[in-house]
Amino acid sequence: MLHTVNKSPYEKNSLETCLGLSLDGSDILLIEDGVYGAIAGGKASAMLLEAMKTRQVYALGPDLAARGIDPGRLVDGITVVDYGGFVELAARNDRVQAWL
Amino acid sequence: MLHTVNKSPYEKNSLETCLGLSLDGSDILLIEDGVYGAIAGGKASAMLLEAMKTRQVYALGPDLAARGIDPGRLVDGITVVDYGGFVELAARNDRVQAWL
Amino acid sequence: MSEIKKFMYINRRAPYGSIYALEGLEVVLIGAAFDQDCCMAFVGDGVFQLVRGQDSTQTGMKNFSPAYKALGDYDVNRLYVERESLAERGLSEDDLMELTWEDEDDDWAEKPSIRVVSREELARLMEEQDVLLNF
Amino acid sequence: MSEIKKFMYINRRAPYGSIYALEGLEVVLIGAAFDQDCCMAFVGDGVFQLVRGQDSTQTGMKNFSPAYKALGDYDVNRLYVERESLAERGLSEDDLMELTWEDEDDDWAEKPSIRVVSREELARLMEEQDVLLNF
Amino acid sequence: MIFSIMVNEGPYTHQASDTAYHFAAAALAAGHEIYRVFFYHDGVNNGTRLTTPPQDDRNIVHRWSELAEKHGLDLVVCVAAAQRRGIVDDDEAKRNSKDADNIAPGFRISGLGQLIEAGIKSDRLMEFGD
Amino acid sequence: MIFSIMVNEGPYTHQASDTAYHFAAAALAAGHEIYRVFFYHDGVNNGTRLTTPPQDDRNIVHRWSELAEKHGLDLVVCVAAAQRRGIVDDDEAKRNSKDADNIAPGFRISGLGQLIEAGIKSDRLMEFGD
Repeated sequence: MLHTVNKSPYEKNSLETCLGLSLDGSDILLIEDGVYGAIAGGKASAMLLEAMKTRQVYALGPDLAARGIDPGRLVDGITVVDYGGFVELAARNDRVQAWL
Repeated sequence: MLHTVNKSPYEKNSLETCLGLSLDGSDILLIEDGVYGAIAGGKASAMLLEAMKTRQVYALGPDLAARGIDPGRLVDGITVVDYGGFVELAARNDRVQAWL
Repeated sequence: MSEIKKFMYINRRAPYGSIYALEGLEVVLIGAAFDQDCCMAFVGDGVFQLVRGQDSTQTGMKNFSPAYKALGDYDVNRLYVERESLAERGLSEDDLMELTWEDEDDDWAEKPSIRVVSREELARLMEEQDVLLNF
Repeated sequence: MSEIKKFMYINRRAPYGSIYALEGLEVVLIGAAFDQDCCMAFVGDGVFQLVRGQDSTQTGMKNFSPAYKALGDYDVNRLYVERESLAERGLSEDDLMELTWEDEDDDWAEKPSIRVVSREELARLMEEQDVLLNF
Repeated sequence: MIFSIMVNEGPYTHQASDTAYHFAAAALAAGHEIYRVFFYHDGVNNGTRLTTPPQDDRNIVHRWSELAEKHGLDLVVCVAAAQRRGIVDDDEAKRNSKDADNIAPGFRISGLGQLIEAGIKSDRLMEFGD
Repeated sequence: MIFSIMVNEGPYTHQASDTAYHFAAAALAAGHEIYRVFFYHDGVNNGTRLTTPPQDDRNIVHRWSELAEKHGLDLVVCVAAAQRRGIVDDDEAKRNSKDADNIAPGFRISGLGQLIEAGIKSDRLMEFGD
């Protein structure tokens, strides 16, 4: 299952709720303001690191670039994808869930 | 200074930010979904109880009623006001700040 | 349309502060006419939608909470409410409206529609769906 | 209009995800023409507005971050950034754009506009204002 | 006391416009003055006459128009925000070569300076948004 | 694979419509089919032809109209959500006694059933909102 998260974890509870309701093996894609959660050293990164033991986390490259976040600043193990990669993730997973 | 908070503390960080940036002696008015923070026994009530040692907290009655929250369910010490009371609070304080 | 799909309508917003709860409910009621397999989930602030005793008169807004009582008649009779979300918000199941449906396979016995489930149970239920719609 | 009021524009939203940051900046630039005493505060996700190296080309959205560099020319030269908000988000002052203004009382010396302040300092600054506008 | 009010969200979607309306009505009832109501961001969507809300619900746009008529309120829709969102009066339609307009009675389109002026001229500027 | 797309927020205010557009374009470029784009909540505001965004910014409404024309996309605006927010086509204007309409080329107004149908007929229903 693909979960998308489009909110900053510092403003809203969407990422936290997503992690609580996603099973092992899930794919999680951070888009829009959701990409702020991917910055290494941020308070939210601990939550993400824990989740990444059993889930794959992706971040949308165009949204990282818009916000001035260099991919080198991300939590280790996060994969950066473009819009085509987003489509691929949606096609590859059996279902999709948008955490707004 | 009057601070208004219109977001549920369970969804967004507005109340927490308000409490961090309001000085002793401030008036805090919970409106719209902000009134959910006033329910006694909720996780947010501890934060509110701590703040109430030095600040006065109000909740908008019409918004409580719409949401089915009986005033008897609120954290002790919160004063319920109507729209006229909201106007009075805004007039009585020297300035207003809306935490959205 | 012969396919039958499993739809889950996930409600994460409080009522009145924004229109998502009301317009979400409108989708569920229309969707019920399509003979799909549908259920609802209430997570986070979504649990506030089901609180009993809502009276929006003084706000001038429409009180749409009675519409949840119609769900049973539309065969939407599985309303999953996350237990952890209730507890965090200082609520218990007694604070929620009594919502029921009549089971035609059991001599039209009246049964409760609300099922309080754990976060883990809800996560598993989500994996059984075909379409997940969020409001 | 002879009155001079103290305006503080408080920015709490990240850029691009929503338009509040951009439309907030438009208010500040227009407001600068009114000869009031104005400053800006960046709190919470608002600190992300000032991150250097923004490039929105691939999203098709307008990169409005260069407009912050114009603020100094409009005499908006006090941009308070909450230290705690930066730290929580894994950022430091080095991650922010260099924004400056020229001090005509000091032989047009170029001075930094960004002032990193503590939460407590910011709370006190808010109490000194007449009008607080939030974006 | 002189109040001004800023409405940042459109009708129905968020409660902001409702709360702002009730605040305005209560302030007027208490004898206060309202210098201006300024609609910004999606708030400009309060100023369209093309809405048809369900018959059992409040009509947010009419309510503002009526309050404005009764109390001579100045309802200002920000021109820049309105252009992005398609709120247009006769002048704006001509200027931007549009074949229709949709502004509601009692609203006028003007610049952001009207917001700053409201902040200067009023004792309190109340902000309602999301 | 067959996708449908749901857009829940208006143009410019939130990024939802932008992300949905880029997703749609990328899906089409990869050879997928898009069964329908359904505009709900404030998403209906993507369907007005009266917007005039700043010249140095993207035109979100035009972009949807153009993508629809190029690929024969079905852009559906929810009628109930549109009535609350003042998005009107010729039929709706007549039915509700409005003196103008504002629907943009390539968009049509229809019922919520179109969303459910999109969920049934598509392999994936992608939701973009706030």
